[in-house]
Amino acid sequence: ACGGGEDSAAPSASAPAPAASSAPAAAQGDGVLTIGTLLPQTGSLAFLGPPEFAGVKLAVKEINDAGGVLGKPVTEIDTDSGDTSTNIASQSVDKLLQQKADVVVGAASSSVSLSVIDKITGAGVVQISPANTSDQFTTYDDKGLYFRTAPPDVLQGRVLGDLILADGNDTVGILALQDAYGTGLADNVQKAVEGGGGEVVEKVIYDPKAADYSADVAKIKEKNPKAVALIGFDETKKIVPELVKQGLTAKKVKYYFVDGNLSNYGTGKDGFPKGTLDGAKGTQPGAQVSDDFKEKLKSVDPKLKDFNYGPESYDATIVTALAALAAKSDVGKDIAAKLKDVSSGGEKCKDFKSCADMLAAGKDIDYDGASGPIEFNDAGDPAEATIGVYEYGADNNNKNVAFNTGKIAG
Amino acid sequence: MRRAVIAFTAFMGGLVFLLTAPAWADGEALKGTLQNQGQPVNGVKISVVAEDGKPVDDATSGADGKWEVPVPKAGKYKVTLDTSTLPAGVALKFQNRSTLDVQVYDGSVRNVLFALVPAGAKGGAAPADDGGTSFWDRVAQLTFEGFNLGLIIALAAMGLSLVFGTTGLTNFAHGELLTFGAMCAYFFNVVVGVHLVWAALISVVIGGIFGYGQDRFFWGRLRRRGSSLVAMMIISIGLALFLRYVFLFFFGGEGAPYADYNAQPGIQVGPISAAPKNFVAMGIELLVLVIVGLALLKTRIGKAARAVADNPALAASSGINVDRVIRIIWTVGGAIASLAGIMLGLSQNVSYQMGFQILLLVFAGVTLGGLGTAFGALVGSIVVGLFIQLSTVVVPTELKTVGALLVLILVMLFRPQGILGRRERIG
Amino acid sequence: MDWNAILITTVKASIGLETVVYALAAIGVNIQFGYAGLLNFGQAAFLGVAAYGMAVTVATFHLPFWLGIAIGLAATVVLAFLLGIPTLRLRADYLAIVTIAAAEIVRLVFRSVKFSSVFGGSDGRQNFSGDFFAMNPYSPGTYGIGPISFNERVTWILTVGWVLIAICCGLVYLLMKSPWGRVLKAIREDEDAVRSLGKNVFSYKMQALVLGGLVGCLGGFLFALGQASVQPDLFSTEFTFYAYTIVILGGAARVFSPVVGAAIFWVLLVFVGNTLSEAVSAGMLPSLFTVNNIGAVRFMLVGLGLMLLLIFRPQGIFGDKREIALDAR
Amino acid sequence: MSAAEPDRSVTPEDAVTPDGTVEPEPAEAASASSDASSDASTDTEAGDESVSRAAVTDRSEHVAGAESALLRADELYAGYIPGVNILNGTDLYVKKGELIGIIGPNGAGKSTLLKTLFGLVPVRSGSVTLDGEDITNLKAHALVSRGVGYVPQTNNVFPSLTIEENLEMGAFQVPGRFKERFEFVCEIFPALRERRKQRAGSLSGGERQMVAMGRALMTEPSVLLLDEPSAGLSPKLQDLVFIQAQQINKAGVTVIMVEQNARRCLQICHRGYVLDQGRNAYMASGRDLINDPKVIQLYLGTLARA
Amino acid sequence: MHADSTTTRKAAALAAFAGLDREPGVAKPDPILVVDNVVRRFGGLTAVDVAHLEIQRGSITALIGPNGAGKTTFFNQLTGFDSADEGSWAFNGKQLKGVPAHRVARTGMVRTFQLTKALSKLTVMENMRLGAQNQRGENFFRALVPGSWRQQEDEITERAEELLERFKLNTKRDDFAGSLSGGQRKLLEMARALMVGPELVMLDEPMAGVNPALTQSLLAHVKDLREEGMTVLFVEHDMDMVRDISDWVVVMAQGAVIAEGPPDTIMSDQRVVDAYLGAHHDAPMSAEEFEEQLQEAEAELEAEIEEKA
Ligand SMILES: Nc1ncnc2c1ncn2[C@@H]1O[C@H](COP(=O)(O)OP(=O)(O)OP(=O)(O)O)[C@@H](O)[C@H]1O
Ligand SMILES: Nc1ncnc2c1ncn2[C@@H]1O[C@H](COP(=O)(O)OP(=O)(O)OP(=O)(O)O)[C@@H](O)[C@H]1O
Ligand SMILES: [Mg+2]
Ligand SMILES: [Mg+2]
Repeated sequence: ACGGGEDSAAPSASAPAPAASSAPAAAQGDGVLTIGTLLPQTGSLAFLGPPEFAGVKLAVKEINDAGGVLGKPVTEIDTDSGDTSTNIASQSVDKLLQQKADVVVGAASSSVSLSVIDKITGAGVVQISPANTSDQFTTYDDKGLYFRTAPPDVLQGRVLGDLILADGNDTVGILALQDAYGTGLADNVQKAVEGGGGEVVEKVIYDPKAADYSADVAKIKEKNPKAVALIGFDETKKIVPELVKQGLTAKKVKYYFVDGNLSNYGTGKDGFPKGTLDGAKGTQPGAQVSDDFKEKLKSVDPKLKDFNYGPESYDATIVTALAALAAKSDVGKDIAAKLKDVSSGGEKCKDFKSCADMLAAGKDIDYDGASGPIEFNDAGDPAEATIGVYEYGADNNNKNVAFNTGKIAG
Repeated sequence: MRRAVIAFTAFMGGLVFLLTAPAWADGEALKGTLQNQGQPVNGVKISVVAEDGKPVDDATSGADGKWEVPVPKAGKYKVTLDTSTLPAGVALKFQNRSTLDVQVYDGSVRNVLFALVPAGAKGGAAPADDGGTSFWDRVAQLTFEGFNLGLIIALAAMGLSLVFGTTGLTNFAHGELLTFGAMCAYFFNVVVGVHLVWAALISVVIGGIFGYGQDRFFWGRLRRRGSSLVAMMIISIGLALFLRYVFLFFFGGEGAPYADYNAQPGIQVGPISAAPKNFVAMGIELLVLVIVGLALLKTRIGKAARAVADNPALAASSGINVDRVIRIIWTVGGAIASLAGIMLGLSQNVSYQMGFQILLLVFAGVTLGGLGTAFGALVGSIVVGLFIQLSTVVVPTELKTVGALLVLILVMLFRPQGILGRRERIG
Repeated sequence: MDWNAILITTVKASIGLETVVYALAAIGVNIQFGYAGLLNFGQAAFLGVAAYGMAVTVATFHLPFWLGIAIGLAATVVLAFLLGIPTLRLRADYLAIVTIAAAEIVRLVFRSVKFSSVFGGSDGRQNFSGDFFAMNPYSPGTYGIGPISFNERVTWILTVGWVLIAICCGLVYLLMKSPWGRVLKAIREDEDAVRSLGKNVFSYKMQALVLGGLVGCLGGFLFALGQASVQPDLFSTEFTFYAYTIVILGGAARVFSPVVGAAIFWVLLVFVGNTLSEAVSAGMLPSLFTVNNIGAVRFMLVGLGLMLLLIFRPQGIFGDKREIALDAR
Repeated sequence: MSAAEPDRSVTPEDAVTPDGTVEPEPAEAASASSDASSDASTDTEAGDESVSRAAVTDRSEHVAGAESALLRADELYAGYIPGVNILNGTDLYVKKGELIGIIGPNGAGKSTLLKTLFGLVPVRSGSVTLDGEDITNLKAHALVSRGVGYVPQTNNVFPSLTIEENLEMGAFQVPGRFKERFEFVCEIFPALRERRKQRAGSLSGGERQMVAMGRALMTEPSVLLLDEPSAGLSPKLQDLVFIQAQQINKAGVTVIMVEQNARRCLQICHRGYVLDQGRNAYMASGRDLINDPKVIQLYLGTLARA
Repeated sequence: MHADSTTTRKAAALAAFAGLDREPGVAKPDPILVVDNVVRRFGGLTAVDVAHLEIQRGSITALIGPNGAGKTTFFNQLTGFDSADEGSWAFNGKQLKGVPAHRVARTGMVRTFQLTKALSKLTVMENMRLGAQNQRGENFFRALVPGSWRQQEDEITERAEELLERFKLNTKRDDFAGSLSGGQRKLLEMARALMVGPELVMLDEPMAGVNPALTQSLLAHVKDLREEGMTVLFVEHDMDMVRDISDWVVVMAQGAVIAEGPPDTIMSDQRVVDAYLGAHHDAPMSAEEFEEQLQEAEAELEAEIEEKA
């Protein structure tokens, strides 16, 4: 009697779910925690895939090294989420459900997640995304099964806006990617800037598939802002040269980056010329990714260059495994019910082994992960997050300069 | 130069502030730094009032321009700058904003900015003397960008229309030919390490060979087996899929620039700013387009190509080696596509979807100009390029492609045969 | 290697939601292109306006579901007229480009921030499928034969889908056997000849465009309802390309070709994808292949598969070789 | 009332041609020509026999005559659709300097025969030799360089090229001689010179035919294959075409000509072939064929004979 | 009875033309088609410039003229396939300028194309059936109810079969029209136009490329059409045919009508001979005559060549 249509408040008498209740495939409670990934191997976000897969892989490895969950090793099934234009996410989910996944880690794109959330949660499976930032999910009727480790844009937008003001920029131009992530973050930045006395003189939303960005930049240039916030992903590599070309160099205006494009561009062969980003700043949710953690990720995937959403994926995996341990069950609903418990209010612990040991000892734990404090609220969103502030040097690489942890609500 | 100094000091100020006050989380507060043209402004009074009207505290900016007011808890506060305390010659930039409603969040310090300007320079958003550009400057820039983009599209379109013209094949894999060229150049430039100019030359040759090979070992065989054009069109979709993902496999999902000329600083030419590489690229593009167009119109092999396009069997009957002509066209088409890809990569980075993403515009260009005309692709593509860029004057830039496509549809309404196309005779 | 899972997912894919949606879209394309020769490369837009018409009515304006369906249908017809009136006089290849352009315009407008209060931007719209599933006659549980079974929601949508496909196929069969269909096929061959015989070519083309659009639009409804969500990028040009591929795979101008083509297409995609991913996780492939690039390999193989199918059976599954011989150049 | 009803009763108008001779009933003509090659036919009509007899004798005659031929085709089988042959063992030879006419009902395979000779339709069995050299299935352009020219029946111009360019394509392999040959062709068809810059696609049917003919005359071929060169031309120009064909032939060019203007064709040709259902039905000198009552009845009709 | 009506029709047609002026644009007693000042220019070229022309109802009228005279273009204007720059024309009193092609056909004026337009991937039979008018099954909704159009379809098929037999295409009945030979396409083109059941049928070089024996039997059929009350206007370069069946001949040159008249008078008109007929104008040549002419021409040419050399 669950997963039935829209009568959403699925009687969450989370008693051991009858085996064939919802999806036939998810014959749950088989004692093996099966983690499915639904992450981009192809499509427009394909470049985000490698660190995410690596994060999950690393987590699974650590979990299994520490003895697995419920006495059995955790299994991982990897599938491709593509992007919405290829429609293959849904088939991937079918496969995951068929193979009795209890948890689906993914998708990276909010749109893809929206297109499969019903299917996943309808089957009583936990969906936990490392990268969704759209505010749709906060209110979505997900039967309590949807979670995410990436904080919604609110906090980052606030911090970035504040940072821009603190640097004394009274006029700001925003170039934002046309999707939930870009526009959401842009709105929050704008709110913060304008609330604090600055002015957003131009907000340009660009099509990520556009043939070129000169018109977008020209529009910014016309308004001559003191700072430009670049909110997007890989296209940033095309936009920065366009800014430089039209004379909006880092010397003249201040660039601000966000987590989607805060990478080390370098001055090497496919980097920018020296000094291109000198003095630019950026924000990124998550505690500082330690070199140690980066090394660990690299041990899983030696080719890794960027680490965006790697820690979030790692944490998503670890925290669900912990929830399964706490629930002593690998059934989706049971895991979902414990996710809030293990992430907040209790004794802090930072890795799977120690957390598992504490759980075994009957303690209440509060997992703080690689990406930050990890604390879920009732909607399944992070209630708290750390935002790091970074600054670029003449070598076009960024260094952390500060951290700011804050509650998201408010 | 003066501007640079100002910007630099502003930036230094920010840096100092960041370094001296690293901890936001110490307790809720409101703070800010008052600066006028990069110089700190001191002695200005700022008062904070809680939401319920209860005054919280006042502060006066110090010698470094800083002020800070701790607040008891998170919530909304009214922050007011007492304009009477501003030194002579300094005024608020946004004069109606001497009082701000500011939200302070749990455990964080909130920055508040009162923008100051020398008195007299009243607060427009973009004072023209401040280096901002005028509307017409932007139009000029956009026109330039229209030609810039249009020429790249035209180059791609030329390759497509050559092949379409001679074989009737609507090649959906043409975008991948572009990507191929761009990636080749990337390989030689970045991986092998030769200068981009040489890498480009090599890649154009390889692109030609690739085109030749495609016809020799693939399309030519299909043609000889009598595959229909529709089947070949769908096969080209399959091929596009295949190639695109081969690129993804080897290149990865991220875009990457060439080692040379990336982020080349622009120079100002009249109202437009452009990187020197743009001018060189446009020159090369135009040259190639005109040469190929004229070759098609004037040379023997060009005429033969058009003859094959019209009627392959009759061409063969006239003593034209049809297969050879088609192969030449494929070779030239491949080489031009390669060049187009490199030019696209030069201005837009190399990525596995680059060709695919521009394909629609290429088709639009070819069609707009009129199918099967020598210079149609050129004219059509430039129109497409211009409209993409110039339409942003009226529509949001996210919809710039919509603007260009609408124009395409409108032109088709009034000239169904395309701009340079000719109507066919009935009966 | 979990062959069991691979086979089951593959079989399920052959009758699953995507197959249904693509089959309906392809039936529409078959009417327009296969029979009437209209190169409508904007089929995705027809599905898009239908899906959005319904979703926006219900989710944005909180109006009843059936009104949403009606608006979706109306939107499809309006689009067909908007597209058709100016473009049906164009030569086939021009029509193709104009329709692609129109479809992109539709998608970009759905996607735009400017209109996001109505269409929801890149996230699209959700929360509109409640009424549809409230009509579900199946009580909760699973339905099917052995492992090939679906939950009641999926069963419901698939039932509706396959009934619609059956109706559409029947419709196409009847129409194409009739003189009406004959006129259509004749228009495909030479409009001027048909005109000289006193048939209103424009009207027939328009009928074909509208009919094909309406059939496709049913696919749009099902897509939206099945996913309980609409997003603009679902309706991108690739979708139309795939619909064409499906039609040609099955054989143009054959009643069942879109259905069989759609099944083949998805079976290929799912089988290849799942086999590869199993092979990688079982460590059966060289280390060159990793989880990060295996998705690319899948599409490579699918592309290759499509090419091979058409190289060795250019007339499609049901096509007639004699017809193909006629249009070879 | 169906439109075809009067067909059933033979009206006086129908049966009597202007000169008073009685023409064959259409139905009979139909059965005769369509049965001509169906060996399994139970119909023992005279036409049938005579045709098959002719075919048999033709073969030996062919072998004898083809001995010293410039171009010869032996027992050609060819067709478009797999499994359906259009040519069913056609024989043909032409000696150097000969002018050959091929006539026959519509759909007999005349055009197919020319296309097969010229390498545009693949030969399924049989052989084609030119000057003793086997050219079976050689590509068309290779034949052009061996001195063979061809004017197709339909689609015989390049519509998007101008007239001048069309003719230039005719001289593709000898670009140097373009000017001189262009003058020569314009001499014959002055209309072409006036319109040299007009695109062939906008030309009238007859003008196209001139371009097509002109294109083939741009090279000086040693063998010329003409498929209905006079169709669609005004009487004046038809005369010109026939005269021209003969002129060319006199100048030493071997000509094979397919014509529905059968009488005129047979009048000028040395030998004529009658093709029916992809086989040789008759082969004789032009004069003999014109006067053969069977040929008249089945193929030539009496209309043009006043 | 039948024979009677035959003679009356033919006689009626001849009688109607008797005593008419031989002037271009002469008024006919009972015109079915009246054309005024139709002009069509392509760039600098005036392809059609017809001041006045009337076509007599129930007659067979031939339109002849040199290549490029504008005959096909004229047909295109009249039938709505191309828009005339100027002029007006009325069919059965109904003005047709600007009327789209399909409507023109429905009013009963049907044309064929000189460059044939076979519907390649339809069978010959389907091509024929398409010609029939007022088919119930061509309406979208009725098409869905086979019962509503089956019977009519059978009638149409029967009619088509008769015509195919006439045109010697019955063996090709179920083949794709695209596989027909050049001449067969001409035949199909004409047969299909007759399926429309027009009042005025306009044939553009119907017999070019058709076997002479078949031509002859088809001419008989065309005459039958006249007997049924149909009006025929045809373009043809085959003078034997023109002489044989036409009641009246209209001559075009350089876009304009330069002469009209009964076949025998027209063919001896000097202007017509000069512009169009050339050598063998008055009577069909005998073989000997032809030979002679050839030799003459040859001698002339040779002389010319020598002169040049
Ligand atoms: N679309 C066009 N553009 C330019 N010229 C044209 C066009 N259509 C026809 N013409 C010219 O107009 C003239 C008349 O052509 P039309 O086809 O009517 O001649 P016709 O009398 O039918 O000749 P034929 O007997 O050869 O068929 C020709 O010289 C032709 O070249
Ligand atoms: N492209 C084709 N595909 C299939 N069949 C064809 C094709 N072309 C011709 N045929 C068939 O081959 C037969 C012979 O055609 P061909 O063109 O050789 O006849 P023909 O003798 O030249 O007739 P005509 O005098 O009418 O030109 C015809 O029955 C026709 O149906
Ligand atoms: Mg022929
Ligand atoms: Mg004509």
